[in-house]
Amino acid sequence: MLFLRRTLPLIIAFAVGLIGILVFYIPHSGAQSLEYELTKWDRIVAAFALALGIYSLMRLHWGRVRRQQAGWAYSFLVFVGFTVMFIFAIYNDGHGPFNPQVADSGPFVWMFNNVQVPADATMFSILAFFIASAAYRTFRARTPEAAILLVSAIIVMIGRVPIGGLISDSIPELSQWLMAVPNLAAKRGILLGVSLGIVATSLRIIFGIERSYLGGGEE
Amino acid sequence: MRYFLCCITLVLYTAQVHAQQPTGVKAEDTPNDSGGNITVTWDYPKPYEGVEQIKYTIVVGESENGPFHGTKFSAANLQSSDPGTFGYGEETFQKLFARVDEYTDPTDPPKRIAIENGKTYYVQVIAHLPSGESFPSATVSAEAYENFFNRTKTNNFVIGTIFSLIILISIFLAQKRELFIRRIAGLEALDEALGRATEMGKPVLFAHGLTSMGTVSTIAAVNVLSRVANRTAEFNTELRVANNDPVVMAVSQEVVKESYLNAGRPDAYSEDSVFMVATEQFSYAAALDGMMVRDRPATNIMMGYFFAESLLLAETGASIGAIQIAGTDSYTQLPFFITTCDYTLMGEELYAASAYLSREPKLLGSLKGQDIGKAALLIVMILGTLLATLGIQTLTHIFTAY
Amino acid sequence: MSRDHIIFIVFLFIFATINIYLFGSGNLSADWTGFGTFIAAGITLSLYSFLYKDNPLFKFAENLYVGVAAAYTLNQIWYTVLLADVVNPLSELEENLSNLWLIVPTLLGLFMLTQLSSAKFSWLSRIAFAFVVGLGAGLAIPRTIAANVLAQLEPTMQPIAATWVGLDLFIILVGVVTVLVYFFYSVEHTGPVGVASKIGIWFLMISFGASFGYTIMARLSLLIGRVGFLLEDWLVLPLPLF
Amino acid sequence: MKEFLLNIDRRIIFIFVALGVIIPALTSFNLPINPTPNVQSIYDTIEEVGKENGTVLISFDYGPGSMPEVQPMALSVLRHCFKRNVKVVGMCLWPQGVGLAQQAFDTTSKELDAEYGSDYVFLGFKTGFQSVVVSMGHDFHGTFPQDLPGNNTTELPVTKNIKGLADFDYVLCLAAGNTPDGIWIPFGQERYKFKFGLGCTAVMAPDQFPYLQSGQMNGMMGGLAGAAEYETLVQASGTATEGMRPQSVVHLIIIFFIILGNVMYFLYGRPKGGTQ
Repeated sequence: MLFLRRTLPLIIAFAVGLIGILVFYIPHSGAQSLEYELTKWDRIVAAFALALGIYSLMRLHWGRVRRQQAGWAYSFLVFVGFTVMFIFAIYNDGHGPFNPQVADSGPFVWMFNNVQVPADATMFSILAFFIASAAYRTFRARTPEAAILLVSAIIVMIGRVPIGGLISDSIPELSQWLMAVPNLAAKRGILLGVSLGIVATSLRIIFGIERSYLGGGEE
Repeated sequence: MRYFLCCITLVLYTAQVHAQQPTGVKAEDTPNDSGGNITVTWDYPKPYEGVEQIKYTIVVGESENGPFHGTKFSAANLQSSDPGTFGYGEETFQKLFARVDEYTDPTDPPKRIAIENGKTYYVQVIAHLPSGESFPSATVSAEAYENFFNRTKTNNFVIGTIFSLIILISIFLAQKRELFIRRIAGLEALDEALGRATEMGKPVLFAHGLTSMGTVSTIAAVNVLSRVANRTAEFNTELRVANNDPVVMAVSQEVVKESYLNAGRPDAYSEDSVFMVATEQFSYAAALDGMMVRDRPATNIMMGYFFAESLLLAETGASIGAIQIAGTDSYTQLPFFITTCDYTLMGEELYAASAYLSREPKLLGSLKGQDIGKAALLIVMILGTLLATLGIQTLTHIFTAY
Repeated sequence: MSRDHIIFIVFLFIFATINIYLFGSGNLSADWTGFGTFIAAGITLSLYSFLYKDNPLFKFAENLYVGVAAAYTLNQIWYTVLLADVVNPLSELEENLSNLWLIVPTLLGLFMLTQLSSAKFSWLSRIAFAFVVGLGAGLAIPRTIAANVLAQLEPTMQPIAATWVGLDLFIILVGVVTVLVYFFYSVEHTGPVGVASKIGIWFLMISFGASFGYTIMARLSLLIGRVGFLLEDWLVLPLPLF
Repeated sequence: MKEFLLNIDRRIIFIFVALGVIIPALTSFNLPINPTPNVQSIYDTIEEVGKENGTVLISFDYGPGSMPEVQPMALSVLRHCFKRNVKVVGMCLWPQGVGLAQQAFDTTSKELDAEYGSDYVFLGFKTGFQSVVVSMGHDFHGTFPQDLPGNNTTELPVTKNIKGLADFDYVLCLAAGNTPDGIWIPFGQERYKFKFGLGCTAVMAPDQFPYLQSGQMNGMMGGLAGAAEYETLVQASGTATEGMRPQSVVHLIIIFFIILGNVMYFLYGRPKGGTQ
C-alpha cells in the first residue's frame, strides 16, 4: 500500500518527467508521437484539475453556509450565481448539454456579458482610485533606490501617453530608451535567474526531492 | 576557317553550359528530423552579372533515368541562413540548399506524393536563366530516414545536463555539510521591526499572500513566519497571522504553535491568533485594512505571492505609520511594496531567506546550485561579449538557441 | 438610522430614478438588451461603492460574480474539452477503436477528483498529480533552457562598438551582469561584488519603475473603460459632449 | 494647512480621479498618436501576410478583467485582417477569453462581411496550456478536431490545410497573463520559429522587452496606448484612441500627487498615524 501511495507517484513523475525532457532531443517519429500522446492526456487531465479547483471553491463556500459562519449569506450568494449560470450552461440556448456550445446567443451569453464582464472589469479598475490615493499618501522616496524607481515611473508615465509628445519629443524617446535598455537589462537578468530556478525546481520534482505537490506532508 | 570558328563556338557553348549547370550537387537525408525530407545542396554560381536572377527547380524521380517530377520548396537559400544545420564556416556563404518533402505526380488531377523513408530517390537541380534556357545538373541520389538525435540541440543538451548535475550534487552536498549563504539584509530588517513592536507594546501583523500551500512562495512565507513567531514568543509580543486559504491557515497554526513551544512559552499561544480573514481577494484586503486601522499594529509583515491587493494592504499599513516588511516573488507587485514598505525582499530573495531560515538541504542545495549556474552565465556573458568585440564569435555561437 | 444607511438609500433612489428615466425615454430599450445594460450598470456601481467603504452591496456583487465565473469556466471545460475530446470520441468507438486510449487520461482525471474525498481513496489523486506535475516539469526543462536562457544569452553577447547602438548593448550587458550579481547568495556583498550589486539594484529600480508606471497606466485604462461603459452604454450620452 | 494636507480623506482624492476621467471623456480635444516601432511591426507583418493570402492564429488569452485594454486590440487586428483578406483562426488558452473573442468576431465580421469558415474560424478553449501548444505543433487537427460550433476542422476552408503550428504565417497572442512568455514562446515559437506577435496589458508589457530584442517576438502592443496606436494605423478610431484623452489627464494628476506627496514627506517627515 505504501508503494501505491508514495513510491508509485514518484516513479510516475520521474518517468514522465524524463520522457518529457528526452523527446525534446529525439526527432524520431516514435518519440514525437509519444510526446503528442502524453500532451493529449495532459490536456484532458488538466480539464479535471480545473474542475477540481471549482469543486473545492464550492465546497469551501458550502462549508461556510452549512456551519453558518459569519458572512455565510455571501457564500450562499456564490451558490446562487453558480446555480443560475450552471442551469443556463446546461440549457445551452435550447440545444442541451450534448450538442456543441452556442456561444453567440442565449441566456448564458447574456449572463456573461451583463454580470461577469462588468463585475470582472470593474474589480481591478477600483485600484485606479487607490493608486491615486497611494500616490499622494504613500509612494515615497524613502531611500535613494525608491527615488530612482519613482523618477523612472514618472518618465514612463508621461512618455507613454500622447501628452508626453506634446511637451517634448525627447520625453517619449527617453521613455522608450528606458524600456528598451535599462529595463530590458534588468528584466533579462531576472529572467535568467528565474529560469535557472524553474529548471532546479523541475529537477527536484522529477527526482522526487520536491514532493510538496503531492500534498499531505511526507507521510 | 569556318570550321575553326565553329569549333570555337562549340567550345564556348560547352563552357557556357558548364557555367550555368548547377555544380557540386549533393542530396542527403535532412538531419535532425523524423525523416520524409531530403536536403539538396549545390554551389552558388561564380559571380557574374544577373546571377541573382537564376531560378532553381528541383526534380525528383524514383529511378536514375527518370521520369523526374517537380517539387515545391520555398526559395533556395544560402547555407549561412541555417547555421544550426550547416555551422558558420566560410563555405556556407557559397552553397545553396533546399529541402524537399514531396513531389507532384502529373496525373490528372496532379497528386502530391510524400517522400518515404528508406527509399532511394534521384534528384536533379535545374537552373533557369532569365533568357528562358534551363540547365539540369548531374543526377544524385539520396535516402531519407529518421534521426535519433537533434544535433542542433546539442548545446542545450550539454548545458542542461551539466546544470542538472550541479543542482543534484549541491543538494546532495547540502545534506552532508553546511553551505555558506550570505546574510540577507531583509531578515535583519525583520528583527529590527519586531524589536520596535516590542518597544511600543503593539501587535505584529503577518499577512499571507493569496496562493495555496503547494507554491514556492507560500512555503517560503511559512518559513519566514516560523522565524517571526520565534522572535515574538521570545519578546512576548502579540502576533496575528491573517490567512485566506484554509490549508495555509492550518499549516501556519502548526508553525506558530511549535515556535511558541520551542521558546518555552506555549501558554502565550492562542489558536485565534492565526485566523481566516476572507477567501476572496478584495474582501481579504478590505477586512485586513479594517483590522489594521482598528488594531494599529506596529509592524506589518506581508509575505508570499500577492496580486493587485498588495497596494490596498501596503497603503493602509503605511498610512497608520506601521513599519512594513514585504517579501514577494510577484514582480508586478514589487514596485508597490518598494515604495510603500520599509524593506522588501525582492523575488528570489524570498526563496533565499526561506532557505536561510529553514536550513533545508533541498532548498539550500538548490540555491547553491543556481548560484553556480548564475556565476557560469556571468562569466560566459562577459567573456562572450569581449571575444565578440574582438571579432571572435565562437562563444556566442555556442550559446545560441537553434 | 446611521449616516451609511441614508447614503445607501439615497444611492438606490438616484439609481432607480435614472433608470426609470432611461427606460421611459427609450434610451434603454425595454428588452433583454436594455435590461442587461441596467444590470451591468448596477453591478458596476455596486462594486464602486467599495470606494466609500467595504459594504454589503459590494460583497453582494463580488460573491455573485465568483459563482457566475466558476460556472462559466465549468461550461467551457465541458463543451470544448470533456464533451468534444472525451465523451464524443468514446461514444464513437465503433468507428475508431483507437479512441479507447482516452480511458487512461479520463481515469487519471477522475483520480484527481478523489483528492477531496475520504482518506481511503485520496491517494489516487497523487498518481494524477504526479503525471501532470512530472510531465510539466520534464517539458519545461529543455524549453526553458532554449527559450529563456540560450535565446537570451546570444543577443547579450554582441560586439560592442563606439556607437549609440554599441553603447546600448554595453549598458544591457552591465545591467544583466550586475542584476545577476545582486541575486547571488554565495558571496557577501562587499568590495567589488558590493559595488556590482549596488549597480544591479539601480537597474532593478529603473525596471521596477517602468513596471510601476505601466501598472498604474493599466489600472487607469480599466477605469476609463468602465467610465466609458457607464457614460455611453448606460446613460447613452452622445460623446464627446463638447 | 499642513494638518489638512496631511490628513486629507482618501475619498477626496478619489473624486479628483473620477473627474480626471469623466471630464476628458466628455470633451473632445485631439492628441497626436504616433505608432511606436513595436506596434508598427505587427501591422507590417499582417500586411505581408495579406499579400500572400496567409493565415493568422490569434490566441485570446485574457478575460473581462483586462477587456478595456485588450479588446480594442482584438477588434483592430481583426478589422485589419478582414480588410486584407487574411484568414484568421481564433482560440483561447483562458476559458474567459471565449465570450470576448466571440464578441470581437461577431462585431468585426458583420462590419466587413467576413464569412465564417472561409474567412475565419473560432476554435474555443482547451485546457492544458503548454500541452495545448505542444500538441498543436504536432497535429493541429488532432488537437482541435472541431471548432466551437462543432464543424470538423479538416473540412473548413480556413483550417483544412493547417497541419501544425508551423503552417501559420503569423501567431498573435492577446494576453493578460503569462501565456506569451510562459507558454507560446518556450513551447511553440522556440521549436517552429513562427513569427510571433503580442498584444498585452500594460502590466505585462515591460517584461516582454528581452523577447523583443532577441527576436523571439516581432512586435508588441502594450496596454491602451498600444491599442490606440494600432487603431491609428488601421485608421479606425475606437475606444482606445478616445481613451487616450482621459489617460493623459489622469497620468498628470497621479504624477502631481506623487510629487506633492513627496514634497510633504520631505518637509514634515513620515506620518505618525492618525490618517485614514
